Amino acid sequence: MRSLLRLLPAFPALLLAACTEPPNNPYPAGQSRQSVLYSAFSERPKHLDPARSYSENEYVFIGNIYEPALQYHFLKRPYVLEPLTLTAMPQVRYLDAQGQQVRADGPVSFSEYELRLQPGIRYQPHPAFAKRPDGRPRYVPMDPAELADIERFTQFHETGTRELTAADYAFQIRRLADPRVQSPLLGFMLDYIVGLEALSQAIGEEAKRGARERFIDLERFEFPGVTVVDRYTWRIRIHGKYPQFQYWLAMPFFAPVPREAERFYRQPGMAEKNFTLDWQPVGTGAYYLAENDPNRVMLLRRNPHYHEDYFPAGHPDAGKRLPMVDEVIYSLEKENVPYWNKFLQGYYDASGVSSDSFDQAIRIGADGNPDLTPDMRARGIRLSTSVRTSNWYLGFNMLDPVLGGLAERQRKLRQALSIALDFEEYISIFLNGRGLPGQGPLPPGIFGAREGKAGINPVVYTWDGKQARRRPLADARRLLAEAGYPGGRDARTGEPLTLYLDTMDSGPEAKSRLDWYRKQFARLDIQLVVRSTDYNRFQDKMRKGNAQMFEWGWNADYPDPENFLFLLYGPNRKVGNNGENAANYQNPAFDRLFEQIKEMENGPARQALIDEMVHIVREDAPWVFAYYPKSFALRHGWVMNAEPNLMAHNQLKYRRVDGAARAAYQQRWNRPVWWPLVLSLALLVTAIWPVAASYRKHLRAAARA
Amino acid sequence: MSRRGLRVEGLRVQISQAGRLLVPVDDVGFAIGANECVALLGESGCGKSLTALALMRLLPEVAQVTAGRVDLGDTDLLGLPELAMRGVRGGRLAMIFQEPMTSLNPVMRVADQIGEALAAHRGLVGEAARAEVERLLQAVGLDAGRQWDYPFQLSGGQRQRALIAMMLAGEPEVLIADEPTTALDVLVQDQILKLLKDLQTRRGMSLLLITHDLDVAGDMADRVAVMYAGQIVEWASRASLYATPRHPYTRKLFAVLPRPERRGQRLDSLPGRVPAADAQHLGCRFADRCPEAFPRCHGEAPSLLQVAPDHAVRCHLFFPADIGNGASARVAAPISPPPPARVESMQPEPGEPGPPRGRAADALLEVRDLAVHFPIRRGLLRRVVGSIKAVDGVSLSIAPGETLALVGESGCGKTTLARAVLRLLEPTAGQVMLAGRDLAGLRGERLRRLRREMQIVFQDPFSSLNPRMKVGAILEEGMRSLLPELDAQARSERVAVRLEQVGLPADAAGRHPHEFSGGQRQRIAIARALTVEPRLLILDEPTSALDVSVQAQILNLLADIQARQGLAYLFITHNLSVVGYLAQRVAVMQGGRVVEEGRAETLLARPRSDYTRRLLAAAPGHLRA
Amino acid sequence: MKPVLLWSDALLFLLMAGVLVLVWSMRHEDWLRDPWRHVMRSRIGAGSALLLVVFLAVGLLDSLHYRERLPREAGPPGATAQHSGEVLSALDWLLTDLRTRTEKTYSAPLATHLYVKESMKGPDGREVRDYPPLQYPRGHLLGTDKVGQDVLYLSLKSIRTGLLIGSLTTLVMLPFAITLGMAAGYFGGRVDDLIQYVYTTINSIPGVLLIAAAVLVVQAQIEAHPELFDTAAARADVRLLALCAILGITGWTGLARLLRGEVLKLREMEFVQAARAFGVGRLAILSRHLLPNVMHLVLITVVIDFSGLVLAEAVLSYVGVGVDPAMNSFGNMINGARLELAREPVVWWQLAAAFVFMFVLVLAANLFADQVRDALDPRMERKS
Amino acid sequence: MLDYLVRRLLYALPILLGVNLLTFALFFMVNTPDDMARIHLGVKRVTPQAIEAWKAEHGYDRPLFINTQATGVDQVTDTLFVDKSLGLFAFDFGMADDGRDIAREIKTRMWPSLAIALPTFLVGLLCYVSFALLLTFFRGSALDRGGVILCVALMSISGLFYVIGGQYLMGKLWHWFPISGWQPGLDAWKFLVMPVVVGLVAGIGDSTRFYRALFLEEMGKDYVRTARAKGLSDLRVLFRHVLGNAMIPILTGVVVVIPRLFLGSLIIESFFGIPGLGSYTIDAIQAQDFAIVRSMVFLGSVLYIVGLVLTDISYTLVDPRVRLE
Repeated sequence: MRSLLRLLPAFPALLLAACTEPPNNPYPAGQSRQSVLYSAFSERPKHLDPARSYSENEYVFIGNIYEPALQYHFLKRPYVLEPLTLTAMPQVRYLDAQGQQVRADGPVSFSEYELRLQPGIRYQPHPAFAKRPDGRPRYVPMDPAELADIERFTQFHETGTRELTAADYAFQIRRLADPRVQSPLLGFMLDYIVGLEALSQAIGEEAKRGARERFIDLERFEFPGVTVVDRYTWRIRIHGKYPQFQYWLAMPFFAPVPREAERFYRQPGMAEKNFTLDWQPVGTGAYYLAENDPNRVMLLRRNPHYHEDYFPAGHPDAGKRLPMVDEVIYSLEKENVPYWNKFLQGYYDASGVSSDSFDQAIRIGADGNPDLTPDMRARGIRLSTSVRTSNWYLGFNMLDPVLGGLAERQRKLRQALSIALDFEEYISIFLNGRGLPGQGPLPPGIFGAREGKAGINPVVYTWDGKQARRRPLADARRLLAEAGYPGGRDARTGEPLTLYLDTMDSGPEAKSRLDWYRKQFARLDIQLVVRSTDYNRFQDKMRKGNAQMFEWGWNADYPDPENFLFLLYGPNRKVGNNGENAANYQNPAFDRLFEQIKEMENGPARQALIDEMVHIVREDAPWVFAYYPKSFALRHGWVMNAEPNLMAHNQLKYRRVDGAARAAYQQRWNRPVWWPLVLSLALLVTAIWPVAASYRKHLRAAARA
Repeated sequence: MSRRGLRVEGLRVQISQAGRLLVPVDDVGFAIGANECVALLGESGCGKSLTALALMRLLPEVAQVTAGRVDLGDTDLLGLPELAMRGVRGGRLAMIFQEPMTSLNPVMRVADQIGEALAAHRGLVGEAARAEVERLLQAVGLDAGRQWDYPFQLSGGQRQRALIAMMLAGEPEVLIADEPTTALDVLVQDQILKLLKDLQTRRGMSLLLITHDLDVAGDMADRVAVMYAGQIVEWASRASLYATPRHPYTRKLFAVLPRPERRGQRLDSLPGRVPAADAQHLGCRFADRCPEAFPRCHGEAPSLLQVAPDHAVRCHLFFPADIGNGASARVAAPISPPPPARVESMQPEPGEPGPPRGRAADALLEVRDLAVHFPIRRGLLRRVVGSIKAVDGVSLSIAPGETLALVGESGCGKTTLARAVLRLLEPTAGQVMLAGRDLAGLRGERLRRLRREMQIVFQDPFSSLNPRMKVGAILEEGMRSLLPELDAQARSERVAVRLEQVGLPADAAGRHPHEFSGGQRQRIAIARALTVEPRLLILDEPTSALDVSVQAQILNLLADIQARQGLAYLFITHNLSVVGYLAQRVAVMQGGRVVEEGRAETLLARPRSDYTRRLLAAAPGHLRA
Repeated sequence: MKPVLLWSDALLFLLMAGVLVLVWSMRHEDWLRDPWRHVMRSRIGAGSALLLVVFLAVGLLDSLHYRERLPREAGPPGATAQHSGEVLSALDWLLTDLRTRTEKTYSAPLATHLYVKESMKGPDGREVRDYPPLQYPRGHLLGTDKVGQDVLYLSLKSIRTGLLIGSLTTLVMLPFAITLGMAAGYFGGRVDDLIQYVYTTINSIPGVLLIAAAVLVVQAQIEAHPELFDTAAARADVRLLALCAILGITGWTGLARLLRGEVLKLREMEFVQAARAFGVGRLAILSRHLLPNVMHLVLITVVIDFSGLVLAEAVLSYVGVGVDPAMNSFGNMINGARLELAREPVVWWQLAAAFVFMFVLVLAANLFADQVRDALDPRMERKS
Repeated sequence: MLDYLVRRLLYALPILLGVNLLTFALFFMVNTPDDMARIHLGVKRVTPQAIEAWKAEHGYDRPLFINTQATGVDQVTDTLFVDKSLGLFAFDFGMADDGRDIAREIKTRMWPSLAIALPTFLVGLLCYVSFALLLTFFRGSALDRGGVILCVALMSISGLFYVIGGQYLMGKLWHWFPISGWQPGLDAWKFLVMPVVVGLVAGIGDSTRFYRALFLEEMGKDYVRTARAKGLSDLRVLFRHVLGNAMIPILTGVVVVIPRLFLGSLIIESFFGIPGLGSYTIDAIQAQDFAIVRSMVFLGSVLYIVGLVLTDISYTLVDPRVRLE
């Protein structure tokens, strides 16, 4: 009792604080007013080293810190590349085996890209560049005593900068080959960049002799693949013709990394304190990583030495000096329930739309396309929708005896299932309409994907004049019967057909999705057994090929049809070659066409070949083309220039924010409700009174009954 | 000067529990003058403790006082509000309890516990309090240094002294002592009783002594009130009560006491059990068990009548004589203790030449230099640094059919010796010869067969029988283990015989131990021991947990068995009067050694060792004998 | 129809049979019979016992599994009778209409319309987005979940999981606790040290980690040979049994320590010394004298642990190491419901249903446990 | 005292060894080093060489317990078990498999966990003991019966409901506190109050019942009767005598928990987005980062043993009869 009384005086103080700032504002007082962007990340970024990082949630950061040679134009659709740190797009020269220049359609064995750098681009302030008065690097070699009492990276007080040079770009390509960096792209680029394999072996040998983490001067090694012509020019030589190589140049793999940084980080004692390039990036981009705590917050601050960069033409903000926002704060938000609530309270500037919060945010307008609900509109929130350049499919294991192989029986079974799985219903229940039913392997917005009547998959849909109509269930039953399973029972043995779906999804959503699949197969009286496992077992099954049906998807690395069709290219088989062709689909005709379009430029010729390939795949139906996801993004009124650009990752510099509007919104939508607190206190006090009364009666009582 | 002392009239306490209405204290009245000691005498379950708690108003929640009046001096205690009563409790009216080992707060120093009382009643704190505490400790015979000790560092006697000091802090007019020495040894008991007597006289305090021991009451009290089943059945001055006890129950209490002079005779016994607290009583509560009961006793409840200036009795045998002439009119059958029934073939009278007492030749049990040492381990490697010598070189022997009493205070090693003889624990040295065969070397099956020869009966009837087994199964366990040749039928026959032999109904085999009284359970324990027809029975304080009347029944039973089956007894006890009555030879133990051994009569009359002399002197009631 | 006996069904019926046999053999032992009569006499005791019996009935009904025979004419003539892959239970048969009358997605309790707007043809043929009418208006007492299944049906099916976890775990835990606990108490010395070493080691590993690691191990084994479990129900069943076994193996230390302390006290009691004086063997003493005198502790712990285990299942399912996601359980319901609470307008009935059912089950168990503890408490016995 | 501590240390070694053995066995029955490599590389194009390189770099290329190729003593020492657990005994946890230093991670993430666990523990203990004393003081009254029924009801509700309900009411509806998140330093209190209140309410039922049973048992003891016979007031008897003696059983359950407080609570931290140690180990298990799992389980066991030793020592403070020999 007495302990509760002691807590009472604390409550008035709390009430006072509420008037000025909404009590539930998670950020320091007054910060909402400044030029700051609030966003969140759900998964801890594991690697920020441009050579090693290859996942979406890490590109959000290094995309804005590092500046590769090229970038996607912010406004143009379909996506097109433009120079970022170059004076002009790279020139390509084709050479024959002896290194003599030849014409594009001649016997090309090498292609050489020459890139010229803009002068005057400088790095972010970083201790690696700090110099002592006599010019020697301040922190190299690192005095162990000084390092001992440095706990956080920001305690390296002295920083410096340096102009970006071509050697930095060359140095990064050499780092790709360093086995200690374990770059995921190394295996892929070995076939293209000349001499990369030899370089990798050489560095590997050197690394074995002596401490693995010590500094090795990569520039000592002989490496024909990349030559630095002069301070601002360098050439990259690759085997054969590979037009898509320029897309790779726009990715962080080919961003510049200064030699001083490698020298600075690879010193003894640095790794134990997490001072490594993998955790503390150094780049020339618009922002640098000011605070790096992967369990709580990642803070990007404006790079004071950022080169002149202006908003592209054709937009109200054209000509403005970039970047326009001082700081971007990413808070860790593991669960999407709190994320959505905080977005509505104005503590996050933008948010996706989960299937649970869909009805609250989106309603379908009269014209049939999605629009904001009145509640959202009242809050001044804006919606932007875009079809993502990725696809999602239900794959059949082509090596499976029951439904694999190109034979007639299995093909008809797969076609029957393609018709029976009603992905329109799936999209409306689980994605709330945010997706287009899949017609083929290429999502819209990628060269070669056709729209409207020409784009439908005749095996599954018919065109009723205005839109694609899924074929009736009867067609599926007929195909099933022709496949030898009339009414879902094996014609010969009468056994019910049982198919197995392998999945690794065990989250809260899993139960309802798996029940839905069972319901779909039941429409053809086919028993579906779902085998849900963890990530490892699922990968094992896929590698050994003993999964029967599985769900998979692919996000485009770059906007080229090759990046999707290679998923069905025979030699890329999962079983045996551990490639990305998960269905182990092998169709010689398809493979021959793929090798042709791989090196063609976009044009009508390439379009014709792609149409033929898509037709083959639709007939063989190794996949049920489920859907192409559409992404809905919501953002508050005070955030400008946040149009979705799925390819580019350096969009932060184009954002603009109105702090005052945000603070006002927060104030309006977070008025605290105090009556429950007052009520509970009152209840507490009234409860004390009877207790005291009965005690007093006890004291006065005499012994006689 | 306000009248001093305590007056209680018509006190009635009621307990309502699980639908049943119990009246453990009914119409109790007595008075204690200043500087007077009154003893409230009664067997367990007669309501004496509850009466004391009622006076202190410390009854448990389920009980309340429903009638009666209690006046401390001129204060009506029952009418006081709880707050005021708190001032009286521990102040003018104080109380000490039976279990000194658990009555002190184990985690507080003695000085603090006494200081609390001083602060509560005399407002003494700090230095003044410390001085007063030292004075109080001196008054109760504890040296001042003891005040900083914790209770676990004091012996039983010292704790009782500390408790007394605590209660004296409030300078009480009346001190209630609820069986203060029952849990103590004879020597310590004597000191505590002398201390109470001395305090009472020096401080002019009234003392209400609650006890079940006639001798203690005899030593201490000026007047004695005898309670039975919640009522005072007789009160009188000590002289008058001990000279001419009038109420049949009181007379029975005297008759059942084992005395050396009654050796060889059967003790008078009191059949039946104390009536349950919720029983409805029409007539006299003792009627069912009273040898002189007649119809009126059952029909009409007698009231407490003054039959002499210093004697009152609640019994229809007496008429209220006018106080003047002091004679008490008697009615109907004269009451005289029944002639001592001869026990048929009791073992030979003392003094008669019994079978030649060969020392070793035909001794049933021969113990030579038996020693049991418990190692004390200390330090990191648990090295042995010393040992507690519980039994340190004991030699004794028992002839067939003979009873050897083993006497000594608690902690002298008598129970350890018994356990060592029975090989329930391994002796460190020495030999145990049973009927000529040395037990030391035996192991496993050969040891098990010898176990048939000797058995044991324990002290606490409540923990010596497995509560979860039926009596029949308990009795059969011995036979099933040691007489495997018997089949189920033979075993159940033997069970019936044994039950009949110890005076229990045959249907007892089907019931569980908790349905029997303490006395009946001890009979079951004896029956269990007899099922395997042992030749030696070790009795570890078999009667000290029982009321006197029940103790008599057990002693008679043991005497009959020994007479009929010629069993030898190793009778362990600290009660010298029982030794005098039952044992032929006595061995006195102290600190793990036998300090004196010899025939019972000679040893009790002319003890040779100083320790035995002090033991005999301390035994209550010997002054009057 | 072809009856199917899952492992958990067999064990549950084995446990029920065991309890009945125990009660039958103990009916004469009044030291056992009186306390139960005492429990039944009190209002709370009888009420909670009745509730538990109702839950048990639902659980047992749900444990009689069978597979429906497929209609003959669907298959080709002459083929042997075939049975559907889906395993149903007697409870399913009883609640057939609840099970089959599913909706498209969420619907509020006793609602007439779906809870979610759908784009459909309006009366004038125009595309309009409104609440479509339910197929079974007012047919769902507690509404439907995301995939349209009836929440009342899901709750009733979850009872069996809760009961199984509560009871089978004790079936695994008891032998460990009793043998090791009593051995440590009675034999002492090296045996005591060894047993104490084992349970200190098990206790020192944080609980959830041990269970999580063990469940993952079992999952790996289930994956390693899928041929053993043909139906989805069998796979979920084995994972449930594994969870019970793991909870049992890691949960016995509390009761073991309790029994060790009690046996240390009982060993010095005189009726045990008397038995030793008769040369009765150590095992006989343990079984005849010590075990009956600790049974009250075992019974009390079993009943108290039951409610603890039902609550633990919910937490484990949240962490992802609980029962199979496809199996109906309170944990899975709460897990799913958590997301629904974030919706606007909020979907509250699945969370409410899980809360009410679980609260009533655990409250009944706790109240019953209190009555049993008071009835079996030895101190009470001494007074009678 | 020193003898006691040294002996407890010697007892702790076999236990820690046992714990280590169990962790290795359980972990490597589920995941093979190849799986671990694949998860950590976790990218689209994983080549077999990359897996071998990762395993070599992190030392998982050696056999688990017995190395058949090596000879003599190497058979036992040149194994994964010895290599990975020697460092533990020197509390050198080394690098996690995903490259971050474990000790640093623990040091930074323990403060938020402690910031929630400690107040919940202390305020909780204070409230539960006070509430139990209140019920004991009015034992048998209507308040006591009502209190007991309330406790049984609160005890029957799963912890998850308290967290979900608390977050929904205090965070979403009444806007009192930020729903989730964390700020270091002083203004962390805004993120602390809700989880602590939820933790408190969740624990009321169970703990109060336990403490009430303890106090009622002490009330029946002889020394309480003596204290009342001395004329002390009910409050003094309750606080000075009953509470003094009840501290021994209370400490038994309470002290052993203290060292593990900074390991945080899994549920509270994941629901309220607190960057504590609560989910560190479970995430490591799911991400199959073995370096973290072995370190955290080892740390958990050491803390449990420290807890046991602290409990013994706390006895000597409360109970004069207990001496550490």
